[in-house]
Amino acid sequence: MFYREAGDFKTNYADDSQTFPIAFDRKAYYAAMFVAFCVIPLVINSYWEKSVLVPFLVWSIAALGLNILTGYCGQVSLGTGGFMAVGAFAAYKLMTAFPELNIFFVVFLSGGITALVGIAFGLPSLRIKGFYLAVATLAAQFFLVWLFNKVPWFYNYSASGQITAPERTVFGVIVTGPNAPSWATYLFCLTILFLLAWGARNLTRGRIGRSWMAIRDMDIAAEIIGVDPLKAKLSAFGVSSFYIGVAGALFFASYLGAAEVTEAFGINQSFLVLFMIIIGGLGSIFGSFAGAAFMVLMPVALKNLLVGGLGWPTDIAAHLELTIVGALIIFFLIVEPHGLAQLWRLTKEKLRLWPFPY
Amino acid sequence: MTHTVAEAASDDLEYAVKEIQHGIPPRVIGEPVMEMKHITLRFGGVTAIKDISFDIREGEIRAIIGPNGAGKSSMLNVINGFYHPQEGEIWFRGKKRGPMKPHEIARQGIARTFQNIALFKGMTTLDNIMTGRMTLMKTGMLSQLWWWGRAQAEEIEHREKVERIIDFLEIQHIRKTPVGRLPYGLQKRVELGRALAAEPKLLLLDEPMAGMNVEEKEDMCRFILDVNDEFGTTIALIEHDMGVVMDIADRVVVLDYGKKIGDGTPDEIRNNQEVIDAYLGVSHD
Amino acid sequence: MTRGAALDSALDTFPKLLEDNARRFGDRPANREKEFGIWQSWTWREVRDGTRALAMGFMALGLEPGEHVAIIGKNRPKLYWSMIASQYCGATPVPVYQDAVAEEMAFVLEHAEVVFAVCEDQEQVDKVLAVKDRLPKLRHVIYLDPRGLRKYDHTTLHSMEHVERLGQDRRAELEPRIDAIRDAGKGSDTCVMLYTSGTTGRSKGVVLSNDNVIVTARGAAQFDDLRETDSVLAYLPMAWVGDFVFSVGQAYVVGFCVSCPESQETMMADLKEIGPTYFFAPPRIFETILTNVAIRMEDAGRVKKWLYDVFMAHAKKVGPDILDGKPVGLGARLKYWLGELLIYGPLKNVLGFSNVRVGYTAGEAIGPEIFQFYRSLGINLKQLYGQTEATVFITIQPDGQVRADTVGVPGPGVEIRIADNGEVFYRSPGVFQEYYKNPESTADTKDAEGWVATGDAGFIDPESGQLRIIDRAKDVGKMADGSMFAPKFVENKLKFYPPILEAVVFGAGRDRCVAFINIDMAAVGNWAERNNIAYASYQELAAHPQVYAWVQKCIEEVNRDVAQDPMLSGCQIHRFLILHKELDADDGEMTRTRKVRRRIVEERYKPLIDALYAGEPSAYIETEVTYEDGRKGKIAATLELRDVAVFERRSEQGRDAA
Amino acid sequence: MSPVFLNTLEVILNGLMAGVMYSLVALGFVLIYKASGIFNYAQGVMALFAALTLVGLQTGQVPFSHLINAIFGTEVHHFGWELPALVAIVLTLGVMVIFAILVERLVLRHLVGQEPIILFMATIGLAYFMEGFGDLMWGSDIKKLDVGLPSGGSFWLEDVTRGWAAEGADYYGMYIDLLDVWAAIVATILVVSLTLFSQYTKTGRALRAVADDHQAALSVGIDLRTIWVITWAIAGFVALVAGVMWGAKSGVQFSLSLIALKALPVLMLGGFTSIPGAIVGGLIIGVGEKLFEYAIGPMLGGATENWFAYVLALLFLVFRPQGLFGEKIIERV
Repeated sequence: MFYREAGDFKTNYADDSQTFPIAFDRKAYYAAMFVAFCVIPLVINSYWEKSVLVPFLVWSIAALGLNILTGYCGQVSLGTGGFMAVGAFAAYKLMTAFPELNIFFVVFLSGGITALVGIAFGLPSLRIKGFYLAVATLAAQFFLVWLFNKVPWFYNYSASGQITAPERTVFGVIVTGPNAPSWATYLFCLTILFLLAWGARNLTRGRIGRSWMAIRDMDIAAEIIGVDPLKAKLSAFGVSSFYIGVAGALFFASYLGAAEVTEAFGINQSFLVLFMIIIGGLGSIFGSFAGAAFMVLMPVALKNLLVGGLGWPTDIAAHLELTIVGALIIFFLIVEPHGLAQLWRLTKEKLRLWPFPY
Repeated sequence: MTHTVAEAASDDLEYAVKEIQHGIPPRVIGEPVMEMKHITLRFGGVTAIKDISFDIREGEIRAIIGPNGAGKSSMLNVINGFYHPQEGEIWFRGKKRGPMKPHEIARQGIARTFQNIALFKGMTTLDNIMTGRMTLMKTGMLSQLWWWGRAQAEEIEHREKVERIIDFLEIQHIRKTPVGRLPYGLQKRVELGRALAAEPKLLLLDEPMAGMNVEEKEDMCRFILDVNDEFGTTIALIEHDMGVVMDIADRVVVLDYGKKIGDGTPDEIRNNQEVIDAYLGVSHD
Repeated sequence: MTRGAALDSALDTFPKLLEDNARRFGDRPANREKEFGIWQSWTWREVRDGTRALAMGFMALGLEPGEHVAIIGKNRPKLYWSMIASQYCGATPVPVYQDAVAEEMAFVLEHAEVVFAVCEDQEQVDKVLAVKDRLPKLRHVIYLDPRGLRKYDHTTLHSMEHVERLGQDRRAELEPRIDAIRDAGKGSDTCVMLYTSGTTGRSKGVVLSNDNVIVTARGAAQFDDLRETDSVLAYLPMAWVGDFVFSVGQAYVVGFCVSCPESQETMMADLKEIGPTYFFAPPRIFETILTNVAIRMEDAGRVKKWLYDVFMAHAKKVGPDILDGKPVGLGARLKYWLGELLIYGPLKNVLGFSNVRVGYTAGEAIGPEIFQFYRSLGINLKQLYGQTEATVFITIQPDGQVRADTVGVPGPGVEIRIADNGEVFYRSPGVFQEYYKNPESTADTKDAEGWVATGDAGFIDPESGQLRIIDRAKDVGKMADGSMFAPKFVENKLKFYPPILEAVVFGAGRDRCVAFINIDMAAVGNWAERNNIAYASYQELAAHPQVYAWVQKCIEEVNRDVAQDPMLSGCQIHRFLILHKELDADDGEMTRTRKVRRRIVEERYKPLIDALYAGEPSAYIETEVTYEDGRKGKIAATLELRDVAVFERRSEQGRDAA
Repeated sequence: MSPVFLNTLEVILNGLMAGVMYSLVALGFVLIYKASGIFNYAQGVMALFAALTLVGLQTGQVPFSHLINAIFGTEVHHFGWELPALVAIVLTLGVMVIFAILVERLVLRHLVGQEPIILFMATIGLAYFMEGFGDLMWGSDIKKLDVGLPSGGSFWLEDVTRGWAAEGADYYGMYIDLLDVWAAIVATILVVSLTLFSQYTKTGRALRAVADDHQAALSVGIDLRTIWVITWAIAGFVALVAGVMWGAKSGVQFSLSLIALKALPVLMLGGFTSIPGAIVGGLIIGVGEKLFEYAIGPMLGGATENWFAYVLALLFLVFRPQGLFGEKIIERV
């Protein structure tokens, strides 16, 4: 309905394969970016930061990461929580060992370390496929959490076994720990998310992305036409873990401020991220965002409704919330197994063809 | 303005040499590109291929035929390295081939299609064919991440080549359609496109006409001949439809129960008593 | 915008215009073509260089001034360049209908004595080579797309690239020669030769001079204020005068961009992508589009359909007035604006008409419903009246004075005269030079003072001052009782009904009229699907009783309408049948531009006509058909013949203006 | 015999007992996977739910009492009666059958033909739902489950084995929980009866037919939906048994649902489709993790049971991707 595409044609391949080939979409994207970068920081408050925006940003990064591995490369992983823990602990060790190191480097180095760990745990994927692999990734989840729990070096021998984020600044503004202003943590996470999302888009539209998708869609044929499964799978594990590691570092440093490994990075987080990409849409960058938004917003909304609105005890609300989340997930899978991204695509198609039905 | 017709004709002679360059030389069948020597392949106790030797020459269309279960598909899988024979030697372009993974063999210039279409269902026609050029693309992870510059330039360079193939196969209208939604005949064509995209030295086609109606078969035959003709690609194909094979192949190998029972031009095969018997034996098939 | 008059007069040939455009609009796009997934583009400078390179190649192959070059293929930039390249050599391009069967094409190539044939692809090369024996003057065949041509004998066959290379190799010698020919070129030189498809007999080669084309094109461009920022989609046959005048004449005079679609099948998609600002289509295409809109909207959800109905009804009421700048109430305007947002805008977008500033339809009468539909959407669709012999333009409708039943006022420099028998005559700068090698026909058509007979009967509408066309002059006949018989008038009315694609009405010299109907496969097929009517073929669908009933209803409505016309009330249809096959150009029943060849239809289906007049309930017919590949076959059918109600004139009700 | 040897023996025995429990849960997975190709993550939660229901029925709890109290401001908790264990078990079984029917009606039926991962995710959704639903229904406090099985260490075994150690050694005898022994016995009975069921009854043969080839099973007139209901009901029964055993041992609480995670490596080892695989795999994992924890655990800070089973299964699969009982896979194109 809103699309006016006549005359919006492509005269070269660069234009033809751009991320938003339709001018209208491009404008909408710029507008969204303007709001995200220039408007929200001005109006953000602590509640929105802590319960909606920053968790959304951080989970989006994690969802992007898992979507690369599962959605694009077809390797189901249940080790997301463990890999986030690697990112968080790497960030903690780096921050405490090298206080001078810029926080951006810390975050990206943490991602790098997680990538190496991810590649190591991805090695079995060369022999194991499908659910066997999914279960195998649980080994990473349990082993890593156990490791960070049992080896005091990781939490600098603190008595509680907790790690606490020291304050680090960007251009003199605190962005980590409990004293960081809302807008600063928000902008910090947003910037990193923006860069990573852009990178994810680039990786998935080119040679590497196609090698992932080929492995996903038909691994034997992919190998026969020249895709090296070793490189494809390990690069997916590496890149995916990098994203998840960064998410873990931000989750710890900017969002929680302090973390205890079994609580913050348990298996439930693995499932949470998996839900995000399934509900959002496998193999879709947009889906990662949509799924993260859905899974972050829905509990907040339910809680507001049940506890704030109806005044129920929190434990009953929590149980009801679990029930509703479970039911909604099933409902979603039945109604649109390809997720919100597909729903969005269909809606867009409808709008483009408006007033025609097809 | 005194340039006459006669002069124009002599100009033609003058440009005769160039003419040959621009018109393309007639099809020449050259030396063997691939030689299979005494190949034996076993699965556990079952012998799928027994002591088979034959060669494939540069520029020819070579057919491997035989009834179901004759070992044709296994043979193709041996050629592209998916199965490793227990005995025998494989020579490719004058060199004996050592143990190699399928993707390494693809890199050497062997591409193939599959009997039960093996397209990447979640990707578009364009992406499927682009994936066929995987072996020819080089940019690394960091360039890809940055995109602008090398990665994009490479992408565009290969897109241009792929678009030629799309044009050649007349599948422009489905360029951006996910292949899962395409009808069978078009999927077969896309798969041929994916194999062609690799610019192979040897193209293997596994029952390219299986499950097609007469019209689609005719189309596919035309494309196979055109590929061989326009690009000079060496083609080895498996078919159990004798009729089609006899029309388009230069030479034919006949397998039966894992053994070679005939090898020669279509005419020779037609008159080969052993082949006739084998086919009569399965004529109810 | 065109240049000053003084400059204009210096730019009197296409090579000169091209070089001037390359200087003035150097980096502006001149041609686009959808190929390999994107719109390949050429700037004016590139077009100039490409055209000159081709010209040198042609010259290297020995093309002489005054010779004829056939251009055969779909609309493609390089084929357009070949036309101008021929002119650079002093030769004349002869575009040929590419879908012509070998025999027709052979006649044109032979008659025009072409020396070169520039073909799009193997298919066209094959057609030319097939009749090579009959073309003793043909020296070279040049092709654009090399696919499948590798194994051909290349002694007189060349790829376009090769031709360019030949020219390039002798550039130093040839460049001055083409420049010299260009400089020597005059407005009175022959520009192009176009074969009319002609509703009767063999086609004739209409010779047009540079002045004919350039002066008319310039006049019409000024009339509609065309600018270099405009763009058109070239999708109509290159051999048709309209395409030459729009896509070459006006494009060169104004400097706008001409885009070529990827293929016939993707035309609508390409139209949407390009979104032209200047659009031309015969009524048939507008009709098809409207039919498609109706069919697609049938499947729309309830809300959408309701919105569509509400706003289209409103558009019908006020749309044309708003377009013509007439006063419209604020409420209606607001509602129209809302409609633009919700329905008209999206609809125009999906159809590719969002940017159309000037749209034309011509060639045949367009249904008032169809015409108003587009105008009510806010598309400035107008009518013009023209023919090949006039270099298209005879009359044009000015902005703001558009009507469905007239064809406009005389174009710039055109004079109109109506003869006593009602035939329309004109005299204009676009009047053709001659019919090639056919002085008798030339003399028959054009008199010594330059007046040309159009062959159409018409009159000047006293109310609007615009020309109104009734029918072909020779088709307007008398019935047995001496009353007026105008079959085209009735046929056009019939054709505006969705199930009817073509209609042929007979009745000259008879006491009453009967009709043959061709149903519209798209509309009727869709209707059949909707009503669960199974059918396997056109023939089966055409014979279906419900289809008959539907068509009968349409004809009765037309009869009721015709009955109101005092002059033509005798033209009501008394009986009809639905033909078992579509009238087809391959069978000679229609022209390539899809006009019915009445006489041939009459001859072929004589038994049917006799049966209709004899009052029989059914009739058997066997006809020979020609398939696309040239094979011939026979189809036979027994057709139902039906009676239709006829009406008396109701005196109390005035005749409908449409 | 040295105490070390005896201790090792004890560890192995305990491992076997634990292994039997793992097998039991794994069995539930295998049954469903074979019949419907669904990797049922909710198996553990089903055990929790069954155990909660059993306790609730046994003690006469009012279902949804917390929710009712929150909405209506009432104070209801118990009906005031208690049910005998056997009756409660039968009733719970009925609940599980109803549950199986609902799952088929509301979930599976609508997901026919979807990708395995989608089905897997649906069972995770199901797990979330049941977890919340069970808590809503019966409350989330830790409950004691007692169906009358003996528990506590076996003094007899302690006495007997104490004498085996070398004279003067610091050894007090072998400790084995009677409940574990009972659990092992019940599990064994269950496995044997399931095997008999699938071999010798018509329904059982239909189940196997479906597992081998869905299409073929359909074509001979087996109703797939009924089969699903039956398998889910059986899985519910298996879950109930597992829930009872585990619940009796360590109380009915959320962590009970985590036994599903214990069963996963067993599946990897034994294969998703093999019943003997599930049994042998369970035993291997049970013994393996206990031994590892006993021998190497202390050096690593303990609690290695959390991950050992996974790493073992992982390493095993890397070297033998077809699992314990699978045949070598010949890939085809």
